[in-house]
Amino acid sequence: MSTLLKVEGIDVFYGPAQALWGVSFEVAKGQLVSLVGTNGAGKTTTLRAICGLIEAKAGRIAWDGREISGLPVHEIMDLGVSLVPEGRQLFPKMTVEENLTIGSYLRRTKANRNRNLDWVYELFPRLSERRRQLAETMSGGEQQMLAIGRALMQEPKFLILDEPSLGLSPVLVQDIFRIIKDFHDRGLTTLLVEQNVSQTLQLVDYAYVIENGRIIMEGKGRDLADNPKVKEAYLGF
Amino acid sequence: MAEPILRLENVSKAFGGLKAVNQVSFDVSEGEIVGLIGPNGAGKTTVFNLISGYDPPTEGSISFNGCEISGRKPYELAAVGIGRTFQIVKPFAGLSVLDNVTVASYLRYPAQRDARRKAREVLEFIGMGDRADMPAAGLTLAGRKRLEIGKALALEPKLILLDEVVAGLNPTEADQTVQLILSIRKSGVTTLIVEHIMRVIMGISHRVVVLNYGSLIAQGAPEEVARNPQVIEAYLGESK
Amino acid sequence: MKRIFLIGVLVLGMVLPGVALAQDAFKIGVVTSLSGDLATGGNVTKRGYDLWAKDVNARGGIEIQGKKYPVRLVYGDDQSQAAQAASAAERLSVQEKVDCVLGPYASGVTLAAAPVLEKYKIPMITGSAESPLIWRQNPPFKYTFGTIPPVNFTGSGVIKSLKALPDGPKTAVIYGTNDAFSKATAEAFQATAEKEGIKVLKFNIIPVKQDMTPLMSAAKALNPDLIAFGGHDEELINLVKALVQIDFTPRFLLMHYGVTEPAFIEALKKNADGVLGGSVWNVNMDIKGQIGWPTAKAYADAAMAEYKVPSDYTQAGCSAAGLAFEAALKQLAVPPPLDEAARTKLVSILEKIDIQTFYGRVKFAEEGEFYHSNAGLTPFTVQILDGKEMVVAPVGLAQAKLLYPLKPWKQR
Amino acid sequence: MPDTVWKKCVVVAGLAVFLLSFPLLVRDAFLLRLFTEALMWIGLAITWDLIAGYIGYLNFGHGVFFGFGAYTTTILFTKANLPFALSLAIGGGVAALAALIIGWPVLRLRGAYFAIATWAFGRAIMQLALVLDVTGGPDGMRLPPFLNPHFFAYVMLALVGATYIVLWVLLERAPFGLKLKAIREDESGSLAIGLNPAKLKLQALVLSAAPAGLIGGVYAYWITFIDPSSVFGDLVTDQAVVMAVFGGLGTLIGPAIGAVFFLTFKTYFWAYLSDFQVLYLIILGVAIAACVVFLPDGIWGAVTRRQEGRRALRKGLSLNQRAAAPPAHPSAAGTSVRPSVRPRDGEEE
Amino acid sequence: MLTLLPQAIIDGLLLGGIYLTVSIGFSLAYGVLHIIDFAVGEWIMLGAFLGLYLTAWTGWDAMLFLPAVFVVFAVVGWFTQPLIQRVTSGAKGRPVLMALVFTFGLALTFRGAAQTVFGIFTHSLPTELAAGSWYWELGPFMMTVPLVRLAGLVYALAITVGLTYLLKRTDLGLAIRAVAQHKDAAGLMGVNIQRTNAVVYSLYVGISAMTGVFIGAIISLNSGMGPDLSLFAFFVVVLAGMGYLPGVPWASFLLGLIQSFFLIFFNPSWTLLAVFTVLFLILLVSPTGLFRKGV
Repeated sequence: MSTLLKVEGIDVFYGPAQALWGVSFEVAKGQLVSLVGTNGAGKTTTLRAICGLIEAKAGRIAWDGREISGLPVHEIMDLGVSLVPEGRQLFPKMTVEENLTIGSYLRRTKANRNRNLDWVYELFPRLSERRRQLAETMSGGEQQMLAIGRALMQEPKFLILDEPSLGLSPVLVQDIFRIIKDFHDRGLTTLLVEQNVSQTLQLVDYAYVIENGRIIMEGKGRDLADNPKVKEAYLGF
Repeated sequence: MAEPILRLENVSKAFGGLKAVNQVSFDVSEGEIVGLIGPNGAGKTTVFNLISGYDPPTEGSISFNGCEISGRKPYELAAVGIGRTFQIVKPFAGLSVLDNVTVASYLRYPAQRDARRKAREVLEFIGMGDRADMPAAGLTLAGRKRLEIGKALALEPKLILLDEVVAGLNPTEADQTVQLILSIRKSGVTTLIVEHIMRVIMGISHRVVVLNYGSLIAQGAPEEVARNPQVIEAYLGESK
Repeated sequence: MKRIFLIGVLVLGMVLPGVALAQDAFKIGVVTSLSGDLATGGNVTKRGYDLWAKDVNARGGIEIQGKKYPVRLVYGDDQSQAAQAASAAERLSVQEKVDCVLGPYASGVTLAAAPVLEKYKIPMITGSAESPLIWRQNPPFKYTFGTIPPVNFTGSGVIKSLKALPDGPKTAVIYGTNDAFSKATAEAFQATAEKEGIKVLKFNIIPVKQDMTPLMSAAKALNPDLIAFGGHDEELINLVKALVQIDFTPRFLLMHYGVTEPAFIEALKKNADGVLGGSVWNVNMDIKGQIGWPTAKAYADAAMAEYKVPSDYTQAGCSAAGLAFEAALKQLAVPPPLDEAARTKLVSILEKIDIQTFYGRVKFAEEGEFYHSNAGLTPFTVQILDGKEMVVAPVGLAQAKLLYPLKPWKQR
Repeated sequence: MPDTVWKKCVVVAGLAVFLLSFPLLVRDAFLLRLFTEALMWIGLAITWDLIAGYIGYLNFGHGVFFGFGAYTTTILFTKANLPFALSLAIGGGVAALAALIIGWPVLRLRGAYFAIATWAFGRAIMQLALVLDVTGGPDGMRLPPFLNPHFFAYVMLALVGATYIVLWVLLERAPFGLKLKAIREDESGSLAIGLNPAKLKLQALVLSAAPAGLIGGVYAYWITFIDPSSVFGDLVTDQAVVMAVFGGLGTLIGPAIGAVFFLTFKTYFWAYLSDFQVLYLIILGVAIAACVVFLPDGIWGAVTRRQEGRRALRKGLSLNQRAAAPPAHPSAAGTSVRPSVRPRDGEEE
Repeated sequence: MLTLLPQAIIDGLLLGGIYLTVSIGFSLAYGVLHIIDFAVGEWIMLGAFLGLYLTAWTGWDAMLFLPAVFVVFAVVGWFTQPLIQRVTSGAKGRPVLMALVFTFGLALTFRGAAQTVFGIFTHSLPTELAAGSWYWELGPFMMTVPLVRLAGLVYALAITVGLTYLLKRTDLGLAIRAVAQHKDAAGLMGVNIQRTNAVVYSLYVGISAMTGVFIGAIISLNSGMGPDLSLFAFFVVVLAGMGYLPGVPWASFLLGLIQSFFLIFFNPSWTLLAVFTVLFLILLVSPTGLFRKGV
């Protein structure tokens, strides 16, 4: 399996405060990898650095062997990276359909816009029913579907999901996890960031544990799930 | 059981058409630590906002020490004896740690000198005496959360509402905060706490109130609640 | 300790006196609006004063007891603000120790500067401030003079000359913008019109820089013979454009001051033709000067050579103010610097002075509502004819026949 | 500690002696005028700063209070023939009353809306002064000249000195100042600790309006002439704003330094360099921009490293929360679990 | 006087059209870039002077130069935007303030430079439309519609409709709205934020400069005209609700109608008093603009 994304020793700062300290990890093609950790551990920051939303002061990020740190966000997206951000980050004053349409803003996906729309609607019939509704008026679960749908419109080669289960009812959480697994089965490379550690670790191929801006542990998902240290620190009960 | 210090009766809150809190009733007795739990979006913070006067309830009544308080302003409730913290911590970032607490102590100690003395006492109590002159903006998350508690304590409340004061802390910090909560309770302050980390809630609460989608689905002793199938399904979600 | 250092630096900055060079020249202060809202007019006054200074110095200066003393102008910008006018007057008096002062463009700032100059007993001649307020003060400003007669003096003459026409206006609509000068102009128009038996259908004061189309619509509905308007250059242009746009041509269109400004004709081109105004001076007048420029034409040419713009009566009035000082100083025959007694004497000389200049006669009124303003001039009516400003009344001064009614805008 | 207290006492005493003796030592009336004018602007800048720097509300109608004082004093003094001192006192009272009346509705507005509303109010009042008869309309009003520079220097000194001391005690020594700062930092959070922001803000506005009104009254008598644009015009506020921002918001010494600095520059520029008047606009523009870029806390903030200035401005100019509240701290950024789209949040917009 | 009612409405709407031209680009720039551009009046002034010089040079009708003025200033805007971008992103966390102050400095500089280069006098832009008008009489009512003002209104509405179409119906518009609503998320959609910002700013500057040609033709122009226009633009945008584009026409027309009604039916000297009082009261009643849709 070849490495798709390789993060090597990145340091990230917010103003004078350092948020990430030499974070390194990699994701191979077709893998489902997870980054777990508590609130404020640096997961979202790591993802922002990968997508070019924040600059890494040190270290490098490579995509398919090519250095991408320093590229503007839109160019990184053009490579085939898609992020479903924490808190969805939809465009609140746009309709569902507009939110999806802008997913295919990139030139390489524009031609397939209608086909992809149909596909996403098929995948999430809820969205199809509400295509004229403003995103801000939708429930949390619908918004999450929309955020995922929007990312799929980008025809990602590498899908990053940041806390997709946040704020969703348990039934919906199961749905989301099922979708993730489904994509994984189809061969989509995925990086999943979750607070819901136990369930995530059951699902993924490989996982990294991040704490206070540092990767402190890594291993196969199920191995980590059984690791008492992880349990004690993060599973709570 | 002692006379309830706080009583919610059929309290509802709607934002537009959405009912964030729906017909919730529960009591908190003097001296208790009560945990308020529920999945994200269950309405916990809204309940806090209702009790502390940030939002008026759409219907129902809230009484504190036997007096109806629904619809009263937060600063009036602070004067009556309700202190609260915020989930998203709001220190007065431009002020020093000491000033943050001092400005809260004016409620009981209008004179500058007394307020300062009280503020230092509170800082000692929450273990931040050494950081008094630091700007609040420079505190770590744990420090900020602790300062939030300090500000609420400086009001000398009878009831304190703690909104996720442990979430986001590392285990050591979390333990320190739990100790702090226990010592607050020991000093005679009734505590209503919202927390995500079940270990904390289950460990320190006398009673637990469970919300889901704005409605109260269970209340009782922690062990009891933890066995409640409705709670397990809604909250723990491990339906496998 | 940084605080002390900072304060020290600031104090030093404040206390450092203005550099005053002793020299054999008359030091004449200029308090006018070089910046701020009134900068347009203020800079016209500055041109007038500068031109005089340049001229007198080219002639070698003012001759006192056989020796010629040049003049040196010292500027104090009032920034179009009353407080700064007082401040500038005080600085020129105390630090620069000026012998006399050439005054501001507008009346508001003049009212603030005048008391300060009274206090130091420094005579001031303003070549521009036309508001009657300055001369109406009680007690009056003894040290303040003006070469331009106030608008209530000039404005009334124009209305009278229109009324005297065989088919003069019978009805009028009168507007003025809400600043001291324009309002006084409009009020002068109104008072004279009523006195002369012209029916005033509507009299309104409108905010400064207000769009006037709706106002002109209202006027059009009344269909008056005469529209009279008191305002400044920009507003005059806007008013004519509003009339053109709603296609209403009154038989007479009268404005004041601004029509004589070159920008008025330049901006409106053929639509400026036929517009009437009141004035006391223009380039084409046949006037002989005893002091300074020999004729109005000579002055206009000199101004054109210097500034590349045609001169108007404000600028001319300012140059004439300089000439008045020149004549009075010569008569005073005291070499600079002037002490308080000399300056007081200068005032009594000014009160008596009666000279002929390129601008016309300068003779300050000694009493009454026009106290210390120039009573030597005959106000006249001008009309823009073929892009030129021509005197059309009274008969004695007229260079052309008053053309009326106004040619409809659409036929131009 | 006692050592610095002693030093401070020396500085304050020295300053007091300097201020009190300056009018006596200086014979030059123009310098006295500058001295008086500097004091006046210090007074206007610190009273503006009370609202801006301490609570974070940018009041672009501060000049209204100045104008209310000036006109009330003038009308009572010249038309009702009241003694000047009494006219002045009533003028200050009217300004305070105006603040009380408009304060309640206006202080509910936030950020740019507050700024615009106060500006609109100022403009409306200026128009009112232009159309009323009692104010003399555009002709303005004259007061009998009483051109005693020492009198005005000392009156202004007494007035601004007293204002400074009162504000210093209230803002830096008494609980009031800390309460206002708490409101500036987090208005909604301040409710929870028992503060009533509406009441405190109104008190502060009245406290800022009354001295401004008194200063306006003294100004009128000093300059001997007022008209709507000179006392109600944007310039009064704008100049106070520039001085306060330049000197450093949220402190009392900052605006005072800014006032002296700005006025000195301005006076000397116009006195000796007015041939380059075009440069003035450019210098001013560049200086303001550079000040905010390089000295966001003003001169005083840069010296003392106090950051009140930028905090106050950030709040006062916040047009929407997104633009105004960036993640200030990594952990805070991480904890923010608030989704950008909130299905249940109906309280805003 | 009631016979003037239709005329008052027409005059008000036409005047509103002028305010609309002044504010629409400004509102767009604020809505997307989150900057209050104090230089809006100066852009208008500079556009008007370019129009003046072009007409003086060629002797043609001012209206013919609208595209040229737009193109020139769109290019200027394109190159100015990165400068503003750099200033605003230089110091973290204060973009609004930095932009405000920077554009304020820019405005002062433009004005100072214009006074030196163009002088202080008032000018007018020549156009054949200026003399034209339509006139009707309907019973007791008479109405005059000045063509040049009508052209101004049509221009304003065309710009409004054009911008609305751009924003609602094109991919570029989608990208612009995305940047306005959520910058980071827009980047994640592959939108080149920097370029989108530059496009918006250059559109805004181009539109404002074209507006200058209309204002110069309808009213007049001089180097000091900027601040008043900026204030009115600000006024309209606040009344509309900051960042709420659909509110701008209504706020503009309201402003125009207040003026025409006061000038025709009430005491004209109270016109501006009424205007500012209305703004003040509306903000008190509805703190985020007429439609409560401002941010």
